[in-house]
Amino acid sequence: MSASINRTFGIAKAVASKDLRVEMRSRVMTNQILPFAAIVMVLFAFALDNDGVLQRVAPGLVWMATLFTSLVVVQRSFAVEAADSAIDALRVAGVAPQGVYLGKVAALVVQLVAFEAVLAFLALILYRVNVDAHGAVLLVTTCLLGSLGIAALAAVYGGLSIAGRGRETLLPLLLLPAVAPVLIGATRATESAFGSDGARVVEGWPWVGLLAVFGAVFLFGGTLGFGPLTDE
Amino acid sequence: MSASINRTFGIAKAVASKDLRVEMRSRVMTNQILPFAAIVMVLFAFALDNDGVLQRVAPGLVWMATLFTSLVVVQRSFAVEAADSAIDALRVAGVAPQGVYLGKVAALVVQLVAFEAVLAFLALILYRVNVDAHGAVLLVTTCLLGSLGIAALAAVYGGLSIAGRGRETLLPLLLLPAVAPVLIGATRATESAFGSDGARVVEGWPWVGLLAVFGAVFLFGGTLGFGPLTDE
Amino acid sequence: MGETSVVDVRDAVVLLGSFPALAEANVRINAGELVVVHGPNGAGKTTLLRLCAGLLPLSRGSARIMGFDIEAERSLVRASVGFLGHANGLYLDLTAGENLSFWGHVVGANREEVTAAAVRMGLNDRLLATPVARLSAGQKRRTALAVMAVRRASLWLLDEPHAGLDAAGRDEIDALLRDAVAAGATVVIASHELERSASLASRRIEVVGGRIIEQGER
Amino acid sequence: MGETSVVDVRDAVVLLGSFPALAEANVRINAGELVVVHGPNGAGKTTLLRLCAGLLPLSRGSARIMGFDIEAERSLVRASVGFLGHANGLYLDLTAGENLSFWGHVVGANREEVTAAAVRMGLNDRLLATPVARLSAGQKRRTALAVMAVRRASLWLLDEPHAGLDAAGRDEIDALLRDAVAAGATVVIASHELERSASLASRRIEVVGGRIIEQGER
Amino acid sequence: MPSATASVPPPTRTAATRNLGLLAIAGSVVLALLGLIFTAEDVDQGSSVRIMYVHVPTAWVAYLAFVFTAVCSAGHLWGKKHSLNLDRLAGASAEVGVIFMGVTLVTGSLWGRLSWGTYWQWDPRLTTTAFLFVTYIGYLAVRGLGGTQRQRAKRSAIVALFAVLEIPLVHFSVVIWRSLHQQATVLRPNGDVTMDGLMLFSLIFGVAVFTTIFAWLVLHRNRVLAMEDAMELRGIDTALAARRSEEVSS
Ligand code: HEM
Ligand SMILES: Nc1ncnc2c1ncn2[C@@H]1O[C@H](COP(=O)(O)OP(=O)(O)OP(=O)(O)O)[C@@H](O)[C@H]1O
Ligand SMILES: Nc1ncnc2c1ncn2[C@@H]1O[C@H](COP(=O)(O)OP(=O)(O)OP(=O)(O)O)[C@@H](O)[C@H]1O
Ligand SMILES: [Mg+2]
Ligand SMILES: [Mg+2]
Repeated sequence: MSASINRTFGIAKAVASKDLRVEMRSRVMTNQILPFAAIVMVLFAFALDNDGVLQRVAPGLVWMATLFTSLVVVQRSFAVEAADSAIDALRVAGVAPQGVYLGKVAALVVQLVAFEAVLAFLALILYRVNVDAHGAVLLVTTCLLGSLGIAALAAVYGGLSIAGRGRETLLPLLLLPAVAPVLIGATRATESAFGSDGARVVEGWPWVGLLAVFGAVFLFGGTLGFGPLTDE
Repeated sequence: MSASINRTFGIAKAVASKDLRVEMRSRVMTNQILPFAAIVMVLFAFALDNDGVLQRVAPGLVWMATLFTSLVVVQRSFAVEAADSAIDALRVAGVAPQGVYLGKVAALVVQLVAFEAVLAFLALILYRVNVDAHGAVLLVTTCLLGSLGIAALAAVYGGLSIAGRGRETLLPLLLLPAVAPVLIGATRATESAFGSDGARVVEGWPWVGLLAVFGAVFLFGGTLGFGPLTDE
Repeated sequence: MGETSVVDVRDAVVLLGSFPALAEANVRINAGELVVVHGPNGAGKTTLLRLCAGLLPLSRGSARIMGFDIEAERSLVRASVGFLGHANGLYLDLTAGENLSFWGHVVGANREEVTAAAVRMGLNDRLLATPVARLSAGQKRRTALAVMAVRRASLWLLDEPHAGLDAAGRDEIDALLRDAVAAGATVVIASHELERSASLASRRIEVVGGRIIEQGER
Repeated sequence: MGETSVVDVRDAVVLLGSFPALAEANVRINAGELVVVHGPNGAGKTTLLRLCAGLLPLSRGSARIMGFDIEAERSLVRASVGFLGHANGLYLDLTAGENLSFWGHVVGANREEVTAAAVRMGLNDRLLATPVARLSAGQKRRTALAVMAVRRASLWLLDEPHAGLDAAGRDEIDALLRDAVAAGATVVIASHELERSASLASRRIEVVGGRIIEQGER
Repeated sequence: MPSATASVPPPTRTAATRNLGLLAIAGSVVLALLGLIFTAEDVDQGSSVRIMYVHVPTAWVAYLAFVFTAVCSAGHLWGKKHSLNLDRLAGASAEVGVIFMGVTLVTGSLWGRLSWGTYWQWDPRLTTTAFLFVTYIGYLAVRGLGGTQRQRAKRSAIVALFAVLEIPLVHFSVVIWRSLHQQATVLRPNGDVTMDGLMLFSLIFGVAVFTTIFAWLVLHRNRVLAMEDAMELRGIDTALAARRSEEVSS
């Protein structure tokens, strides 16, 4: 049992590092998604300056952008598997699907957290948000758990979407409603961290608890469900 | 001369209808982009209700979403060419690049306008925007010209960005700053049509003029520049 | 006979969309055979191989691979076969070397085995350090075959393994497949190269219109 | 001789990244020839064909195709050649029939010609109505070759045209190419199939390491 | 046709370039004296107005650089010889322009901190300036795409012609959109100038000095680019030799 668990984690590690390496080569995140998100934030700043709205919208914007990014990244991450039918090779290799799933989630979380870090930083500068030390701790926890929740769900649906041609189109339809609670929780926690609308930092922690629950549930469900969902 | 122009338009027609047919098959727009945009609008409605902000943000939101969509659609439209190296066949066929360019632009405009129609309709319902008959005329003109400006530029840089692997990353970098004026113009015109912030409809028409100028300049430049940019 | 059947497909119907790409096909292959599947384009060769790899659902009939039922014990089937389709199954952004060592990690092969497979398929250091997307068609196929060699499956299913390879490469593949059989594996290839496969294979299976019309003698 | 040279490549160097895929290659092909290019994997066959199609920039040396300079008159070169690479150049979401009629529109061929090309390559109505993504490997290649037939180019450049085709399909291609030559076209194919191409081609060019080491007699 | 040797322009160690450099240095010193000591404080803005002598000239010279890039690009595209030297000049000029535009952004932010109390406002002039800056970073990225030198030249020339269209937008942004930023005070459509004599002189002197610096930098940068291109061509020989030895050894 423990040997097989070790093996699963070994595969997860191989998959995650492969995914991250592909991303580093293609630089879609750094050269494509990030600049886009940055410009969206700039344009928002341009459109909504001079009236406190900006600080209020910032947390929602950051998480909406993260959600969108997770969609793009997970789609790419499975498109890479599908491009030259590498996924067939993986399926046939007798590789534990749990390993593949956990690897995909890990790579996704790393990318999303990096993305959020940049976005939060931009929000701090562009929208003149102030975060104190406690807020920063809350912010980091929120980013980690929120990304985990989104990634855990996105990877399941991503796997589903490559199981057949044309299914990628299902991804957002399926993903968006399911991920909405995570989005709301993360936004509220971030609002507290940013102090938007006079929210206080302590008010954020219950939301973080909710995020942790969602993250755990999605990750557990995903680990169980990924194999059956994708093995056709 | 006129024969060659006819031929160019013939090719443009073939390319545009091919692109639209591919889109109808893959349904990326209807099943993937539209739902996402719709959910963003709904979430905004939740986040910013109760304080006139919504009507003010609506036009900007519609155009931001359009810009984003144009990026995705144009990237897909050239990815389809690249997938099985169809682009090589097109290059070698001695096909007038102007024809390919105009075809791509036409297909893009059709998709963007359809997208905007849905979004504008959503804005009317969700954000309780009122548009009178004059406003509607302004809105339609704005959508057509704004989409033309965005599409004309997106197709040029889209062509550049497929010329080699990894170049996709250039598209947003080049496109976004260049298209920002179109975005601003279209947003202002839409604000007038929506009557956001007490803007009157007549105030919108100068912006439409600006959009027309941009559209014409980009289309002209694109028709000239697309061939040399992509012919390597 | 029943016990030694590595592939035992009976009256198999496989629907792709609504098209029966296999229409009541019957195939039996014993351990240690090197079998070639022939047939016109669209006959169902690829479909047969993918079915045996556990990559397609069976609409009717039955199929047992290595003794495992293909529907009920799909993951056991998959764990024991190696499959190379028309596509190479490589990550195009990674170098050939990175692809190989990824598979080495996944299947638990050590570094020497990976290097040996690369050398065997004629991949030198320059090629190993080149992203797969930039390799020539034959170099990609060589990389994919090196991955197969790393896999050490007990049932090898290869769809036109010779495609794109130069004369030397074809001989190398043949040697690789013969070695695999010598080491106890069973090999099934689909191919359009009648002469080459006649000299390589121990038996020929002919597919036409989704059915097996000839199985040779076992 | 100079006037009738359809392909005249001199000391051509083509860099892919920083790798000289062609390293001072010299090739001359006359009108009406049917030439086959041989060579090991990675030798530069594909690169040579792509260069002649005007798809790659020349770093050094010169190349004239149909009398046009490949750098200065690229669009004239491209308009007169037809190119089929390792990939098929098809739109995967469209059906085979839609692909063919798209190309018919683009090159200005009429409906009969398109139908004739499809029939010639053995594409029946069911296949013509199937999205290319769902066709078998050989059926895709047949569609691509039908597109080539619609193109009626004066210089045909084909990279392993036989790849994936069944025996009947190979014969059909050979007949197609012979007919093209009979109609006045020049045909250059890259191939690893020594025997088949020996019987088909009028001359053989051998590429090794980015240089032409043998050109046969003209 | 593409020749094996790039034409390397004459060395920069000529009397002319050296004098140009000296002129740039001397001019800078005089400008510093003018800006920091001789000109008066502004009625409203106090000493912070002195930033203007850097802020405005760098902005204008950046425009100049981008227009020069466009002119060279047009020359490359429509010239008979498709001169690569013009392409390198375009590249050099864009690089220097990006640096100057960066200086405008930084000095503007500092000035903004002093006069508006904040480094950045989402104001049309500021935003369009930032976009112009990004656009030319994009242009430089296009130059770095790889391929042959001719491909680079053609691609980037076309992008340069698109990019230059943004300059009028930046300039007229204060008119088109209501802006916080200073309205045109010198280059006004109606030709009036409303500025104290010495201030105006210093400003124009600043423009002259920064133009000299620009010319000097472009000359040097152009030469470096030409040498890089020549190195690249020489690299082909090395690559050819490497491929030959590989084929022999295997
Ligand atoms: C980051 C902030 C800023 C940026 C990016 C910026 C950018 C520019 C640019 C691009 C120009 C050239 C405009 C043209 O002639 O087309 C310019 C001119 C000028 N700027 Fe700024 N600026 C900034 C902040 C400021 C501030 C804070 C002030 C003073 C309060 C200021 C005062 C001026 C003046 C006086 C001119 C000359 C205007 C004319 O005669 O046309 N700028 N600035
Ligand atoms: N969704 C679908 N709808 C209709 N027909 C389909 C569909 N999917 C596959 N097919 C058909 O099923 C058959 C699949 O054949 P398969 O790929 O097994 O052929 P093959 O023997 O490998 O041929 P080749 O030699 O060309 O590789 C083809 O005739 C193909 O056209
Ligand atoms: N960017 C690159 N960096 C390094 N090497 C490259 C790059 N792009 C291509 N190559 C090499 O250039 C050569 C291209 O060869 P080409 O595709 O012309 O071969 P080929 O003769 O068609 O081979 P095959 O028979 O396998 O199709 C290969 O050796 C490939 O590895
Ligand atoms: Mg097949
Ligand atoms: Mg090749």
